[in-house]
Amino acid sequence: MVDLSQYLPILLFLGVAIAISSIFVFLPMGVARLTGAHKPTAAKLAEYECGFPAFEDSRSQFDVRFYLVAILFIIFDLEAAFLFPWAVSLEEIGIAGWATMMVFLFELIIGFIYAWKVGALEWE
Amino acid sequence: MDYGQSLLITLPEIILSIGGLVLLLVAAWSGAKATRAVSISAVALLVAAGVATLCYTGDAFGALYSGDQFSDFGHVLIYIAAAISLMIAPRFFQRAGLARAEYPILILYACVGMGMMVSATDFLTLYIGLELNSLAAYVLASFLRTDERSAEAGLKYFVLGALASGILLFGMSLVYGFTGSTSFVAVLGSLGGGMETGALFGIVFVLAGLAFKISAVPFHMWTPDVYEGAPTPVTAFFASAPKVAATALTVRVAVDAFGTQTLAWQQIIIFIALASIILGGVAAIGQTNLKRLLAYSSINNIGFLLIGLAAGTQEGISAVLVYLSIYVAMTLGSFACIMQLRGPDGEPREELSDIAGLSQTNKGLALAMAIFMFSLAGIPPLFGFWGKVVVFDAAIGAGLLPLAVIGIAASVIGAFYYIKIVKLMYFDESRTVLQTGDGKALAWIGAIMALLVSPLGYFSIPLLGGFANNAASALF
Amino acid sequence: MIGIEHYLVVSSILFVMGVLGIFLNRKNVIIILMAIELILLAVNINLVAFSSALQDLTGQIFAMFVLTVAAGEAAIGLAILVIYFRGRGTIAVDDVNRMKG
Amino acid sequence: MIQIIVFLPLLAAIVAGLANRSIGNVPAKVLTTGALFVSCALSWPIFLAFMSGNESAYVQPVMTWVRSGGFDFDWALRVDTLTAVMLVVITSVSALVHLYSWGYMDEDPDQPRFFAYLSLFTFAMLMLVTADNLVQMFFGWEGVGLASYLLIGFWFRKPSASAAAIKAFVVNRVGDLGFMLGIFGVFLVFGTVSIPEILVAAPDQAGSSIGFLGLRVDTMSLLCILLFIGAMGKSAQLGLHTWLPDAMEGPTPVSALIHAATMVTAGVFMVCRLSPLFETSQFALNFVTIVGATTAIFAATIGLVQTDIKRVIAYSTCSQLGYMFFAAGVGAYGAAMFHLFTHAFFKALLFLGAGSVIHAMHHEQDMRFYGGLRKQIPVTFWGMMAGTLAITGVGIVGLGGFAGFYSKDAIIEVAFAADAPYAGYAWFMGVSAALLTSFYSWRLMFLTFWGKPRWADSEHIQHAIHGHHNDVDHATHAHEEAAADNPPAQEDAGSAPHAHAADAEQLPDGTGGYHPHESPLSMLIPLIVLSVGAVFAGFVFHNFFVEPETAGAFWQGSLAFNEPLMHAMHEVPTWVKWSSTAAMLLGLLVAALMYLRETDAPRQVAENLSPLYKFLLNKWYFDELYTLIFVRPAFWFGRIFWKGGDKGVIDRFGPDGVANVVRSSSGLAVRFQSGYLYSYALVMLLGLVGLVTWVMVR
Repeated sequence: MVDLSQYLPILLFLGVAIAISSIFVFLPMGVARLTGAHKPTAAKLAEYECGFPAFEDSRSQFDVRFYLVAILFIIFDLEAAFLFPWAVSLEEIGIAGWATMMVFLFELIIGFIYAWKVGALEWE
Repeated sequence: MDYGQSLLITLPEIILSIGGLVLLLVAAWSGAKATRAVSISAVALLVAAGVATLCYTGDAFGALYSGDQFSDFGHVLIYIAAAISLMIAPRFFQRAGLARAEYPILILYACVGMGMMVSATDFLTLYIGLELNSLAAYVLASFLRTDERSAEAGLKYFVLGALASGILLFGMSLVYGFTGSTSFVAVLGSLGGGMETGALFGIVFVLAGLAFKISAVPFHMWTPDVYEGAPTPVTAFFASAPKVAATALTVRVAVDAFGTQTLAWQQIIIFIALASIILGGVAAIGQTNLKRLLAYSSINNIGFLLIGLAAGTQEGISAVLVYLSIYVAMTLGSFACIMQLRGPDGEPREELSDIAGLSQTNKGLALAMAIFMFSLAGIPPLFGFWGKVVVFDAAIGAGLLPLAVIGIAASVIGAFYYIKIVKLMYFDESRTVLQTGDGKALAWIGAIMALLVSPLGYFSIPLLGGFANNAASALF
Repeated sequence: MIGIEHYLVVSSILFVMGVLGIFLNRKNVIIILMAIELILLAVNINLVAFSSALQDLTGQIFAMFVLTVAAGEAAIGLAILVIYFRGRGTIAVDDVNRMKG
Repeated sequence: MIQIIVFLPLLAAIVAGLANRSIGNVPAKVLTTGALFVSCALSWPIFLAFMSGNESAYVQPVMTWVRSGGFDFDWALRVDTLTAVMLVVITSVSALVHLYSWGYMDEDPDQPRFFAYLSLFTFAMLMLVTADNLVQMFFGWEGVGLASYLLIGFWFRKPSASAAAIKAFVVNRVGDLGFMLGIFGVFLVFGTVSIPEILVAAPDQAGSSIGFLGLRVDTMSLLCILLFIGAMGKSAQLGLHTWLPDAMEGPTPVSALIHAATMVTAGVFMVCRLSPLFETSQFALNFVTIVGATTAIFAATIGLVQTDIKRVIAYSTCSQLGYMFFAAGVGAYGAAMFHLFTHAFFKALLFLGAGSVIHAMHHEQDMRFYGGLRKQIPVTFWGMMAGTLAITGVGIVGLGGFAGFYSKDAIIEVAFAADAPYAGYAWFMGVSAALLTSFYSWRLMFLTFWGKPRWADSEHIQHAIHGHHNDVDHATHAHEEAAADNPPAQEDAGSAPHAHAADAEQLPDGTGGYHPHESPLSMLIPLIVLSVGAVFAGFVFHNFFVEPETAGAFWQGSLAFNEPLMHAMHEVPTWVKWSSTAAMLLGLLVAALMYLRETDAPRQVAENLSPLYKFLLNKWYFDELYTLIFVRPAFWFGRIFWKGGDKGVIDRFGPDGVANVVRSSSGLAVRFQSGYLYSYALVMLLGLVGLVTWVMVR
């Protein structure tokens, strides 16, 4: 198939690159370990946050209701993406295209009604 | 373009969609009270859609959708399987306290998707159908909201399913890019004049994505977990209707879109067929959960199905359809049997040890179960044997003798655990107090399916074989 | 001149990143959802690029559908995640292994 | 008509066998016995027609069997004189045995099965004798072997009966292998298995040779000897005789039908049927002569010391079969068939008589516990007497005598007259065996019917006395006990104290209060009918079978009838004619002396000639020899193959190996299914990458 030999220089280059980069990474670590002092304390290990001690876990949880709203938003928002090309090309697709979009919107409305009726839109 | 004609040809999907929307509103207003009525209406809609399928044939919306005999066969089989999944469900959800009207509606939407899958003659339709089915399926898997396992099943199914459809889509985009079209006919023509590497990549990616849907090795990993975690009626549904749709879709894509590059996919199909047969058989041996075991069993059976596809001939496709029909009956029957197992407090029991000594407590159930197991194992007097016969016959006819030989040898591994179940039921002492029988519907469905796969099933060969042949001839 | 192959490379990189995001990430299921979006994004780039190269609108229409489906998928994924979180109190990927074997 | 004769027993066997207990004992018995009597009634006219010369040989096709290139033959029933003779022998004896079994098996719980087996046997035997080709003959051959196996093991709960059945089957396999190879060889040489075609073609092949592994042997000798090995197995000739005495574990009617009158004579029949073939090989004939003559004397010597009444008769059968074979060997096939014919009657009679005695003595088979039964069971006594007179060949030269007088003496004379190489040996052995035959036959009579009752010590009699009234099922019970007691007593006879007393045959007198009862009418009628046969068969039929002037016409070429030889038989010196009579008288005298007058003599003889006595008692150590040469090495080999070959290699790499691989790979697959999303995704991706790689590098 492909003549792999022409890739040989690249392979060599890759090898050299890996070797050199490893040296840059591991050499300082080794030097530091051999020369520096290694005395960890609780204060040293604590994460740094704007000069204050951390108040809480950085990944705080959102209320699940945000997610519910987000879900509904994604759906009804993105369907609108269809409206742009439709609106632009309405001249060409004619009555059939118009009717199709109306059906589509009607379906969305039914979905919306369902969500409303089931209570998905209520915050409490 | 004749819209009226197109709309008539897509009538089954339209019926189900509109019916589904109406039922959704009904469900929104009357809540759980209407569950029963909604279920019955859903079954009625499926029947209507089935009739509508058979009424009109032809291509719709350009070459996006085809209502040929192949799709008719798929539609009817899917609707039957879905209807049965609806019928076996109510008692289960009632006991779980989650009898909701959304279950039949989701099944209907899944059916819309599956109908589009079997009729798709364009990658666009294919994708929409597949996703419509998948999205409904993700929700169905996690339908038992209070059950952690159900939620986990839904999550796993969703993540892996999304990954698979990503792979599929990527493949489709490559195929589109390198052939210049998403239509099966155009792709077939373009590939006939030679193939670029990109298109080959595309084919592999598409097949991998579809292999996930039919849970063939190595894209099967989700199957055991989802089957175990999903509510049992949903598992029964997963194991039947979507299998039919995905298999039919794979067949159509392989033949209609990639038919001029058979060599490109035949070996892949052979590999995943054998891998599925062997892994499905081997891994099932270590299982203790009945649903999980049936998941591996379905993987195993998919392997046999793919042997028919690997043959690539009309006989092979016909064999696939025959096998599918028998498989659907066997698998729905098995689940109908499993759903009848209940503990003293009415909670579902699905461990292997629970069926020990079943023949002493419920002779009929044990007999039906034994029939399904022997049939799944392909032991001769039962109808399951016929499916394997036609598949292997087609493979040999296509010159794939080694494949058939290995497949037959590997089927022995599978026979082991099927027979183990029978042994448990008939020769072991019962260890758990078991309540069996759960409503007439389950018993009736179990009995009817048992009758279908019993040796009596052989009487249906002329009919079933004829339909399958017609359907397969539509692809060639 | 930026040709079709450049788009392909970009989309391939995005695709691989998405796939890697699914199985290298062991912390949070939300990240998996993002990775899936990344994959679909890669596909969309592909489709649009091909559409442009082929002078054929199908690809762009396909991309619209993918976009829509991706939205639906994300919504359902989030919904399932919510259910899962309510049951288990965690969405760490490492904890999603009640069922195995 | 011939179809009815052959297939009626099969029909009866199928109905009785399949219906088994659901139709009850009596219908099964009526059906099978009726079928046999019909067959019998139809057989005699055929035989008589052949006697009168009104009938000539014909073949009745039944249906196509094999059409495969040159391998081409049908199911067909051949009827000629030879077949007709066998037909009447088989159907008559079988019918009588069926009838006899009504009484003998009366208390058995499994009667339909028994009668079905008997009828099945009869069918197979009829198939054998009516065969028109060797394959059909082989079918019958195996059929009788199967029926024999089933009937020997009829009381399968007795371990000894099962063992005997297996032994009979296995030993017969050896012979059958020879027969099969013979058939293969015949097909190879002649290109056909049709008997008439073979016999026509045989003379052309005389003297040709056939090569095998660089060895060149005479074709006809090889074929004949292979076929004769089959005959040896079925007819219990020296070397393959060991199964016959053990076969006495079966019910006595079975012994009478199969192991005396019919099946064991199949070998003789086969040699006679193929006599033109055998005539082409002097070597094979010599072999037949030597084996026959040696068996005659060998079996007779063992018969001298047996104490089990049935075994005495069994060895007697063996010996008489030897006579038939050496008669065939020297070329007197007619004489062989004649002896077969008469022997069937008197030997069946003796067996049925013995069965009647056993019945009377409550299943005691040991003659040492008999004595003085003459008055108790007179009909049986007179029947046995007729049989003994027939077998010992009582008669006066020139005037006439009992059946054996005609047939056996004809054989002895023809052996003298023949100029075959080993005829002299055969003659000498024949006369000697006649002496021994006379001795053991009369010994049997004297021990059983004369002297004082010695019943008291028999465990069977004890059992009968104590348990007679409350033990309803005592017959079957007794069978099982017989199994437990008798064979060990037999084998340990030299050493155990019980047997020492037996050596002397001097047990304390006493009836033990037991009253033997005469058998029921169903058992006596066959005895009477057979007695008539034993007395008159020789006198009536000898003209047809052996007389040089008439027999040739009778046989119609169905066997190689040697008319000059038969003439020569009449020309033998007078002393020769008297020699066998003298031998008979001498045997009678010695037996009378030892068992009627000097009842202590047998013990003294046994003590004085202890090594010889033990040698005979242990049947020339044949069983031991076989155990040493064949059985042990076979077991040893078997064990090697079982442990090393089967378990070590086949099981280990086959079923067990596969099972282990499957189990461990199942564990692996299950562990792979870790439950983690990312590993699932990884597997999918690896699969995808693998597939892509595969299609790229392909």
